[in-house]
Formats: sequence, structure tokens, C-alpha cells
Amino acid sequence: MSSIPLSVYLVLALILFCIGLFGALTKRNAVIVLISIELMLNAVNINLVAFAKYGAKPGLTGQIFSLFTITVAAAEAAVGLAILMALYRNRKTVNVDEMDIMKR
Amino acid sequence: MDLHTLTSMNWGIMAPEFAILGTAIILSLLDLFMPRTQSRRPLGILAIAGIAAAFIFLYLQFGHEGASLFHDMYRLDSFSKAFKLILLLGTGLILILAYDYRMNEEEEYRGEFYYLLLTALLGAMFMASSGDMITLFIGLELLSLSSYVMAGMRKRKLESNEAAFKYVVTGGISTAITMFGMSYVFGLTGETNLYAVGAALRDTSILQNQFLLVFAFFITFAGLTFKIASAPFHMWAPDVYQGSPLPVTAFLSVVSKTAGFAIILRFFLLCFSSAPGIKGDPLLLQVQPYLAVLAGATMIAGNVIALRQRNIKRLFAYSSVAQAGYILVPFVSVSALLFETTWFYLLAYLFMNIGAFAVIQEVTAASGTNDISGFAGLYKRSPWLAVAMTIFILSLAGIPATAGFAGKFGIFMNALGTNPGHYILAGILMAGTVVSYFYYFNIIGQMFFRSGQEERAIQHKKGLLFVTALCAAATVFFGIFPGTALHFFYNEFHLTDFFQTLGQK
Amino acid sequence: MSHLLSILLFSPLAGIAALSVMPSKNEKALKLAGLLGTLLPLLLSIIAAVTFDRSASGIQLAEQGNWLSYKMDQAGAGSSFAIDYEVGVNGLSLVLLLLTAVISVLAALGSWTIKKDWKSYFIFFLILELGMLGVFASQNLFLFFIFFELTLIPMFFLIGRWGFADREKAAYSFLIYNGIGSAILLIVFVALFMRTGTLNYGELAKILGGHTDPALGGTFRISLLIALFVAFGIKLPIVPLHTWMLRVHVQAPPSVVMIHSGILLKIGAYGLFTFGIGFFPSEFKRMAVWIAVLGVINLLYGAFLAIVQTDLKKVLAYSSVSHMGIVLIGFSALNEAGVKGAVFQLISHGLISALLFFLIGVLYERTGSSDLKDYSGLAGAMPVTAGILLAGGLASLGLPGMSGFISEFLAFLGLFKVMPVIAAVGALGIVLTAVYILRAVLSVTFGPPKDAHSGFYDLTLRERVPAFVLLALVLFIGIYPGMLSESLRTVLDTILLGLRG
Amino acid sequence: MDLTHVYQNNYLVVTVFLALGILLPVGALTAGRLLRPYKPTKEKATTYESGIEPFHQSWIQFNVRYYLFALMFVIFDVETVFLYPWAVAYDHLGAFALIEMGIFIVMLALGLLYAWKKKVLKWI
Amino acid sequence: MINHLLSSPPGWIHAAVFFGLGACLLVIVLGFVTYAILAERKVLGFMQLRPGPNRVGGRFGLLQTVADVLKLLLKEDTIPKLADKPLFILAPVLAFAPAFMVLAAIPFSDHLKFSDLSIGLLYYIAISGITTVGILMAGWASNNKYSLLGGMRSAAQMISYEIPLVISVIGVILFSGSLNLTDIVEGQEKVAYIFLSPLGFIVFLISSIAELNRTPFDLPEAESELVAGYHVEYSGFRWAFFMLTEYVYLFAMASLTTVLFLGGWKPIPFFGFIPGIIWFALKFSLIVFFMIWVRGTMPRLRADQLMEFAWKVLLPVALLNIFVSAVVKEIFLR
Repeated sequence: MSSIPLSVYLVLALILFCIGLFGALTKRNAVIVLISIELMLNAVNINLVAFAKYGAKPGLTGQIFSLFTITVAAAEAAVGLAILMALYRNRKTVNVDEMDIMKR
Repeated sequence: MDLHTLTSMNWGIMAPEFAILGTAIILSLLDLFMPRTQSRRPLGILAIAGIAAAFIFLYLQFGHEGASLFHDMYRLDSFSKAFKLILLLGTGLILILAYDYRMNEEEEYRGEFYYLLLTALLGAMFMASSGDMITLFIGLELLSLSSYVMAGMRKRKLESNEAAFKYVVTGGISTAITMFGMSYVFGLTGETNLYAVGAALRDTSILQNQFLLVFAFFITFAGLTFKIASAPFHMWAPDVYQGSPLPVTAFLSVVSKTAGFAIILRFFLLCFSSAPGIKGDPLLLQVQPYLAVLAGATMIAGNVIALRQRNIKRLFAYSSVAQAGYILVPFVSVSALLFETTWFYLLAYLFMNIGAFAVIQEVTAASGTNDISGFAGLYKRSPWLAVAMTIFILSLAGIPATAGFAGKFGIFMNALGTNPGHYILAGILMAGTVVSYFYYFNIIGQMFFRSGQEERAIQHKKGLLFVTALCAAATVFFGIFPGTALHFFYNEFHLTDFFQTLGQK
Repeated sequence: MSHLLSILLFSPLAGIAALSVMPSKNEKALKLAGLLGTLLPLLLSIIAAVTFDRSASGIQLAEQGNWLSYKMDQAGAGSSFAIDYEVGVNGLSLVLLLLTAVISVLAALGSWTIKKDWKSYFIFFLILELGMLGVFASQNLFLFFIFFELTLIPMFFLIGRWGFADREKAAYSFLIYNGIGSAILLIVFVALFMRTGTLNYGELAKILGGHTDPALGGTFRISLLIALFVAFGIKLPIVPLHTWMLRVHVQAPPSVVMIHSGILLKIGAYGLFTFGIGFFPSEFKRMAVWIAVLGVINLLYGAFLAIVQTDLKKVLAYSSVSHMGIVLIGFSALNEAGVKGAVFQLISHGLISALLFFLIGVLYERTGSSDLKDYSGLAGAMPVTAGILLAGGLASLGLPGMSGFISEFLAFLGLFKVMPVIAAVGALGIVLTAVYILRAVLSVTFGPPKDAHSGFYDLTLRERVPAFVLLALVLFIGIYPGMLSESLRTVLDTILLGLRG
Repeated sequence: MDLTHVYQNNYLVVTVFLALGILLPVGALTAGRLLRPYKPTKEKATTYESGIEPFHQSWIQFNVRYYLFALMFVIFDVETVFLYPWAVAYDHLGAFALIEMGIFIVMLALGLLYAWKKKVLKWI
Repeated sequence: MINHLLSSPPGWIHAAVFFGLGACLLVIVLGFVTYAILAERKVLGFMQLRPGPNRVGGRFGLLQTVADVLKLLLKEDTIPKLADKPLFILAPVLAFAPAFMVLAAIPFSDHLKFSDLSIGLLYYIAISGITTVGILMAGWASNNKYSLLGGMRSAAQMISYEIPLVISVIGVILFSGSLNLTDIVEGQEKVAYIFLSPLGFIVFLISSIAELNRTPFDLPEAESELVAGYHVEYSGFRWAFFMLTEYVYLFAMASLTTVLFLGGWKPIPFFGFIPGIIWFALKFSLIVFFMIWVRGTMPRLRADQLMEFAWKVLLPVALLNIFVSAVVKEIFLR
């Protein structure tokens, strides 16, 4: 059980980020889109924490940074869901494809 | 850090922020405890008063030499002062617009609108005056989150819901992208302080990670372009602009954008100014062609798509996309005139765009439609409004004797002032401007050449009229005497402190 | 330092201010105010002309003031890019200023036919005049550009609001074409500014003439010159870029066309002369053949198409294209006779076309048409009008003793010296000019009179003033060209010096 | 590296506990499968609705209140993320931190007050 | 012994040893659950003046619960046709595993502990939150109105009470300056935190009862309204795991309360000769008894009272407690 190299974390984060990005861009269900965004932000957290531990200058900064990211992600999710709820009340759908009244 | 440090710190340098924060809190409390049925409009006056207070504090700071709190987490330097001036001015004018905006059935949420606007402004101000990635990010998100909610303010209107949701999603994605990039910047240097990052990137050891560095640069840049609505992240702008209440649209297109430019300038110039690129040249020089492509694409996309728009808010959305492209040009070329020209253009943009939105608000309220045809015959209905709108549009189109032209001239100087000059970019800029004539002058055509169904004179609202008049006067004044603004800039803002870390004072 | 020129330049503002406080319904007073508004610049420009010292070379009546400056270097003492307010006149610009002032007054008289919104009409009209005066008076590229663009906007409104049926399209095409032109111009100006650090004509000419700075290399110069050529070519217009101008000539109200054809087109030539030849003489020389070819094409193309037009306005529009070809021909010769001819052509065509369009305005008011068929036999009903029209036509085709003759003669004389073949081909155009002018004018004045014309009254006193003044000026220049050439001499000398060096 | 070992061992313990926590149900259920009878009938497989025939779909839309509480939870739970490190490091930070946290908590309390006044905290 | 084991390089042997020890704990916990249920029934019976179980397994019904478990093991297991089968099967596991996992962090005495996580408290809070997902999943997967509603209510209740619970312990963290549970116990050498932070303790206790879904906060299982809440459709051993989860959490929560507020294995002054583990067991039993006592005496709350109590009473008090604790710390611990 030797220590895991930094690159593994980075690759993990990158994969997570890409999955999130893919999901956010392609999924139709608005909730899943929001979840995908959270996934992307969590990839950021993995990066930050990994860098904080194994990066150029190991220290606490990265972890603190990630705390802020977590908070912001939570706030963003809260706002996103609240808006989605308002939308659902009027539109009765969470399908992103159907959000097109301004295109018509 | 004990109580002594606390009291010894010069909290006064944050006075404008405190004023805004205090006003926002007071407003939220007042709004909570006011009876449901009571009109929220007095809160608007209070909000304006708060901004005025912040403005006064900011003005008092002009003589103040640069200072910082928490190791540059909060900086009072010329750059921040210059940008905060625009931010405060813009938000103040927008508050007046909001005061006269009719929300119909959503009137009860007006109180929230006022203090959300202030928190958004607070975020923007922090973006302008932070020298640390964490606080930059917090400011960015404070601005974004407040804007999301404001965009969805008219919560019974489907348009507004959709606008807000699209804004949240695209905003969330771009935040994540920005953060991902920032996490690499942090990882490569181990610092979050922009100055420390800049210093760390000067180190040759960074060369072994140069590809990662370039990757970080691009991904962060891509994420941050969202705020200024430039390509490739401009797609949200039309829908959000269209769906949001008009003052919010104005806020997004002016204040939010200004803050976006502030953060872009601050972040990239400080972090990457001395970063090495791949093999040899400095990074900022190497990426110029790519940034130029982005700026060009933004101008082209904004201007060309705007041609097809019939909805006035959508049209202005694309127009502001194009404007963002223009303002990106100095950043691409990074010439010695970067700061003053960008600042001047943003100032000009503030007046012309807010003025235009004031007129749009007046006209759409009177005609009940967002279609361009709502402007038909405006000259007959309200000649002065038509004249003012003409001034704003001429300024946006960059016709001389308006502030927009002086700004654009500065941008040109940036593009062509470097060696070698960015002739292609300048060409695209010019071509874009000419294309923009089509849709800008179409509005003028509607106002002057057509006659609308409605012939009655428009009932003016005092606040809107004030904003319109002020913006028109400023647009013309800074068009004829751009020297005054530049002189003011050079006198008050000695940007030498931009690149220096500041001690705690 | 006297502020005469600045006062002259901004004197239309007085009219604008007066107009803007007047009630918008009072037609008579508004028209009168508009007219008086144009008279003031005329008065001042005459004073300027009197004080002007013809024998001295260089810029006179110069004024300078700080306007804005960009500091290159924050530390303070470093270099700065200053843009100053610089105005002044030389012989050529003085003449053009006078021309502007005169034609503006006459066009204001011609504007009596305007039927609506007199207030805003005259405001735009005066802004337009302000722009034109500024273009000729400025000694600084930035200022030039501002005034150049300033003419754009009132023209747009004047065409789009008071023009004929298809006015909006004409307004937009005017705007877009000229917008492209000025866009290119701006790039050129800024490029020059950033390379040389100055925008002043004189200094620029000096620096660019120096040939020392490698940053101002050959490619840079030639590309700037081509860009300038395109930019002013649109304004002039040069053939493939001329379509907007036809629309404007046909759709704009005649009084506006007087200004447009009389002065605005000349701005293109003025720019080409001052910047093209003035800044880049050697490059211009290299391009001279092509410019000559373009000039001949302009001349012939305009002439051929003018022959087949049935609308009097279109005939005159194509004749303008054709005559601007002569300007190009004159410039391309690059010798004294040629350039002089070109400059003469500017002035003479300004006067002649203003005259002819004024008459069209009069005719249109009577007949409600501009078709040649509807006019035939006007001489019976309106002898004076017909006579002046004939005289104007003859001037236009270059009858000796009238201004047109001198300019065409000189221009071709110049070109024959350097490029005889091209000149020979071009000379064909003169014949064609005679054909279309005579065809048009004769079919208007003579031929079977129409019954409908019987009720028409001839020129009123108000209409006679512009007609006679313009005709008199045409004759005056034709008979006594020395008056003009004397004031142009120093300018031409400077230019020719640059060409030689 | 003693600390590293403690660190790694700690999480080894956690992993083991996770494994046990999963193994027990799996094992017990597998054992149960061998022991218990299996006689499915149609009635047994119906959804229980107090004896009457099930009607309507039961995957229905929830009351919006649940979301609101979820949102409230998310916000307040995340805020505690800041409170914990603060509390841990309080000794080193001193009174300054107390005042800062006071501001922070007042903000939180404002949020709570807001929700309260907006009747978010009301159940049904 | 464990301390030694923890500080040596990890390897497969360690894993095996830990596994063995963990299994031991599991057996102990299962034993506890068996007798906690019995005890609860007995105590309740005693309070209600009835004997409670007294037939199976000798005099006091000692094997009553064992028999119950066996019965459950032998019961037929039905899964409704309309249920979401994978989730239905997964839910009990997801609910139970965290309940057991949290025990890894709890020190029972200065020697008897499994891991010595520096963030033990955070670990407990984080892992215990997962159970909510299991319960929600059970409620959803059953495709039954009662269970869905029960699951939702349960989740709402658990997340609502988690906030005061989490905030109320900040006082403790302030005093100890650590999130490590061992450190927290060590910090109570002189005085237990219950005395320093009584407010926090009360909030914590109330919240923990609500977290455990016990009376008076057992709304998710309110028989009169929702039949049996989220596990209506569960039968046999699957159902048993939900019950098991609840009682394992009872065990864990009681342990945590002991550790955080009652001084863990620390003895009362002058009684230091009694071993720490006994002290721990005593304090622990006290808590468990209290919980049972509450169940015997308190009526069930109404749903709206329940939620509003958490947000409008407990949360403000918990926030207040932070400052009270800080002041207490400044006064007494400086």
C-alpha cells in the first residue's frame, strides 16, 4: 500500500470532469444536468485536495479552497433546483429540450 | 491574529463594500418585516442611497494610496477603484430603471430584487478588488448566484423561468470549467494569491509542466468568458436577456460584463504575465492568435446573428456579445494602452447600453411588445426619446462624436499599436461594425421612417427620463471630450500598483 | 491666434440651436431660420477667404488645442499619443470650404420644396453642413474622420426621411457603403497613428516622406494606399463601388442631392488628393496606370449608361460617375496640368451638378416626375428654366468658356503627356458626354410641348437666385480660371514637389 | 512514518467495517433464502394498500415542501463545513475569529429568519 | 494493542486482524441489539405496570428476541410486483452498512477502539447521513404510497434534525479543539462537557432521538397514519435489517453521546479504580435507558410540530450555543 501518485488523482478528476461535462451538455433531464454540474465541481475538489497533498507546495490552502467550492456548489444547486421548481410549476416538464419558448 | 490585529487593520478601505453589504442586509430585513401589501418601492430609494454612500466612500478613497487586507485577498488599488467606479455607476443607474420597472403580478418580489441587485454588485466589486483566487471565485459566484435569481424574478412568467434555468446551467458549467482551470493553476504553483502565482510561474521549473499550464490557461479563460458572454460561451445571452426582467438584462449586459472583464484582466495579467509558453515565447504572446480567433468569432457571431433578430432584447443580447468581442481586442493584443482603453470603452458602454435599455424599457412598456416594431414611429410619439435612442445607437455603432467612437478608437489603437499589428482582428472589428449598422440603423429606421399604429405620446417616467438624459449627455460628452475621462483616469489611477503586492495598511 | 476657422466650422450650430427651440409647425419661420443658418457660415467663409493670403504656402488660419492624449507609459514622462484639435486651411480646402458654404445656402433655398418636418430637416441639414465644413477644415486625421462620419448620419436621415418612394433602401445602401469606406479609413488612420505617433497632415507627410523608418516599409505604404483608395473610391465613387450613389441621386430629395453630388462626392477626391498623393506620392506613382484605367472606365461606363437612361435624375447620376472619372484621370497624370484639371473638375462639377439638381427639384415640383418623356417641350412653358438647364448642360459637357471645359481640358492634357493611349480612349468619353447631355437636355426643353405644362409657372424669384448664382459661378470660373488657380497654386506646388521628390 | 501508518490503518479499519456491514446482510439474506419457504402467489405480490385494491400510480409528485427542506438542509449543512474547522482552530485564532464567526452566524441566522418569514419552515 | 497495531505498517495481516476484531464487535452489537429490544420491552412493560415478555427462554423472556429473529429468518420474503427490484433489495443494505461503519470511529475506552480517525466526529456525521438515502430508497422502491410518504417524511425529518445535531456539537469541538473522538474524551479529564455545554447537550439529545426515529419523533413509522412507514412492503429478514439499523444506531448514538458529553471512559472523581470500560458501559446504559424512558412517557408529535421544532427552536438554540460555548471557553478554559 504505497502512496498513490498525484497523476492518478488528476486523471480521476479529469474523467469525472468529462463525465460531468458530457452529462451537462447531453442529458435531457434538468435534474441530471444539475447533478452533472455538481460532478464537475467535485472533480475540481478532487484536484484541489490532491494538489494540496501532493502538489507543488503541500499545505492546507487547497483544502480550504475546496471548502469554498463545496459551499458554492451547494448554493448553486440550491438556486438551480429552486429555479427548476418554479419552471416546473409553469411548464410541467423538466426536459431541457422542451425549454424553447424563446426560440419560437 | 487577535483582537489587536483586528482593530489595527484598516477596515476603512473596504468602506464601499461595507456600505453595500449593510444596505443589502437592511433592505432584506425591512422587506421581511414590511406588510405584504405595502409597496416595496421605497426600498429602491434606500438601495440607491446605499449606492450613493458607497460611491462617496469610493470617491474619498481616490486620494488613498494602495492598500490591502489579508495579503492581497482584498486590494484597494487603482485598478479596483477604476472598475468599481463603473460598477457602482452602472448599478446605480440600473436601480433607477428598476425603480420604474413594472413587474405586474410579481410586485411583491420587488424588495428581493433590490437587495439581490446589491449583493450581485457586492460580488462584482469583490471581483474587481481581489488579488486571490479564492476571493475572486467567491465574488464571481456571489455575482452569478444573485444574477441567476434575478433572472428568474418574474417567477410566474415561463420566459423568466427558462431564462433563469438556462443561466444557471450554463453558468454552473462555466463555473466548473473556470474552477477546473484554477485548480490546475493552484496545483502547478501551490498558491492562490495571484501575485504569488505569477511569481511561481516565473520559475523555470514550471517548464516541465508547460502543457498543463497552457491547458489551465485556456480552460480558465474559456470559463471566464462566460461572464462577458463571448464566444464560445455566448449562447446563454440571448435567451437570458430576453427572458429576464429588463433591469436585470441591463445589469447582465453592463455590470456583470464589466466585472467579467475586471476578473479576466486581473487574473490573466497577474498570473500569466510572466509565464513561459511552450518552447520559448511567453505564454501570453503565444496564445494571442487563439484569443484573437475567440475575439473575432465573438464579434462575427454577435453581429451576424443579431441581423436576424426581431426581438429587441435578443437583438441587444447579440449586440452586447459583439461588444464583448470588441472589448476583448485590447486583451488579445496586450499593448501598453490596455487598461485605459478597456476602461474607457467600458465606461462608454455603460452609458450607451444602460441608456438604450432605459429607452427600451420605456418603449416596450408603452407598446407592450418586445418586437422591434414597437419602436415604429417613436419619433412622432416622443421625439426626445427617439433622439436619445439614436445617440445611444450611434454610440454603440461607433459613430464619431459619441463615446462609443472614442472607445472604439482606443481599441483600434490597441490592435494596431503592437508590433506586428493585429490587422486581421482590426479588419474583423471594422467589418463587424459595418454589419452592426444594419441592425442598429434598422432601429433608427423604425423610429424615424416608419409610423406605428400607436400615435399617442408616451407617458414618461421621471426616473427613466433622468437615466436616459444622463446617459445621453454622458455619451455625447465623452464622445466630444474623451480627453476628460482619460485625464481623470491618468490622474486618479496610477496603475503602477496593479502589478505590485501591497502591504497591509 | 484667431478663432475664425473654428467659429466658421461650428457656426451651423447657431442655426441648429435656434431651430431646436422653435415650434415645429411654423413652416415659414423654420425655413427662414434654416436659410439664415446657412448664410452665417457663408459670411464667415467669405471673411476667411478675404483674410487668406494666396501667395503664402502652407496652412493658414491654423488653430491648435489639446484634446486628448493616451500615455504610453504610466510612470509619467514617457511618450504619449496625443490627439490634438487642429484645424487650418490651405488653398484647396479654402476653395472647397467656400464651395460648401455657397452650395449649402443654395441648397437651403432649394429646400423650399420640402413638405414635412421642416424643423428636423434643417437641423440635419445644418449638421451635414457642419460635417462638410469640418472635413475640409481639419488638419488632423482624427478630426477629419469625425467630421467625415458626421456627414454620414444626417445624410442617412435626410435620404431616409425626406426622399422619394424607395428612400429607405437608398438610405441604407448609402450608410453601408460609406460605412465600409470609413471603416477602412479608420484602420488606415489608426495604423498611421500608431506607427508615426501623430495624426497631423503636415507631420505625417514629413515623416512618411522621410523614408527612414523601417516600420513604415513599402508593403505597409502600398497597402495603406490601396486601402485609402478603396475607402475614398467608395465615396468618389469608382465604378464597381458606385451603386449606392445612383440610388442616392435618384431617391434623395433634390436639395440634398445638390449637396451630395456637389460636395460629398468631392470629399472622396479631396481625401485621395490630400492623403493619397500627399502622403504616398511615390506609391501613387506606381499605381498611376491603374488609376488612369479606372478613371477611363468610370468615364466611359458612366457616359454609356447615361445615354440609355430615361430618367433625368439617372442621367445626371451617371454623368456624375462619368465626371468623377475625369478627376481620377487628372490625378493619375500626376503632373501639373493633370492634377490641376482634377481639382478644377471638383469645383466645377460641384457647381454644375448642384445647378442641375436644383433645376430637377424645380421641375419635379411642377411635374411630379423626373422622367424625360414627361418634360418634353418645357421651353414653351418655362423658358428661363429651360435656358438655364441648357446652359448647365453645356457647361457639363465641357463647352469652352464654362468651367467644365477647363477642367476636362487640363486633365486630358495632363494624361496625354504621360499615358497617351489611355488618354485617347478616355477622350472618347468627352464625345459621349456631349451625346447624353444634349439628348437629355434637348428632350426636356424642346420637342412637342405637353398640354399639362401649360399651367406651369417659370422660376420664381426664390428659385432664380440659386440658379443664377450657380450659373454665374460656372461662367466665372470658365472665363477667369486664374482666380481659382491662383489660390490653388501653392497647394499644387507642394504636391508636385512631393511627387518629384 | 508512523503517522502515515496510523492514517492508512484507520482507513483500513473503515474499509473492513464497510465490508462487514455489507457482508452481514448479504450473508443473512443468503442464509434466509436457504431456510425460508418460497410460495409466491399473485396476491402476495400486490402492493399493500390496507387491504383494498391498489389504485393510481404511487410514484407521484411530492409536495414541494420536501424540496424546500432539502434545500435548507443543503445550505445549512454546508455552512457547518466552515464552522467545524473554525471550532477546531479556535484556540489559535482568538477573539478575531469569534467576531468573524459572529458575523458569519448572524448571516446564517438572517437566512433562517428569511426562510421563517417566507413561511418555508411551515409544514403543510 | 490496537494502538500498536495501528502504528505499524499496514498489510493483509492487519486486514485479517481488523476483520476478526470487527466481527467480534459485530457480534457484540448484535447481542446488544437483541437485549436492547428485550430491555426496551421490559422497561416499557414495567413502566406500564405489565410484565413484558416473560415466556421464551427462561424466566425473563431472555430468548424472546432470539426467537423473533429466527422467526424472521424463516419467514417468506415477498417483493411486490410493481417494486423497483434492484433498489428494493439494495435499500436495507444501504441502510445498515453505514450504521455499522460509524462504530469504527468510536472509542469505547482508551485501549478499546478500532480506528483513531483525526476527523472521527466528522466521519460519524458524514457516514450516518448515508442511511437516509437507504431509507428514501426503500420508500421509493416499494412503489407504495405509504412507504413513499414514510420514506419522504423520514428523510425530511432526518435531514432537518441533522442540522441542530451537527451544530450543537460545535461547542464540544470548541472546547476540545479537535474532531478526534479520543481527544474529545481526553479533554474531559477534569469536567465532562455536559456541564460546560448543557445547552448543546440538550439539543444534541433531542436531535439524536429524532435522528433515531424514536418516539416522540417516530412519525415516519406512525402506525396510525402510515401503517409502518417506509418499510411497509418489507418482510422477513429484509425488514429485520431496518430494525437492526435502528438499534445499531441506538448503540452508536448512545456511544457518541457518551463520548462527546459524558466523558467517555473517564471516571467520576475518586472512582478511578473502576476500569474505564465499565464507566463507559454505565454512562452508555444511562443514555439507552433514558431513550427508552422517553419512549415510555412522551406522546408522539404532530408532523408540523416536528419539523418546525427542529428549525424554529433547535436550530436557533444550537446557533446560540456556539456563542455560549465560546464565552464559556473564554471564561473557564483560559
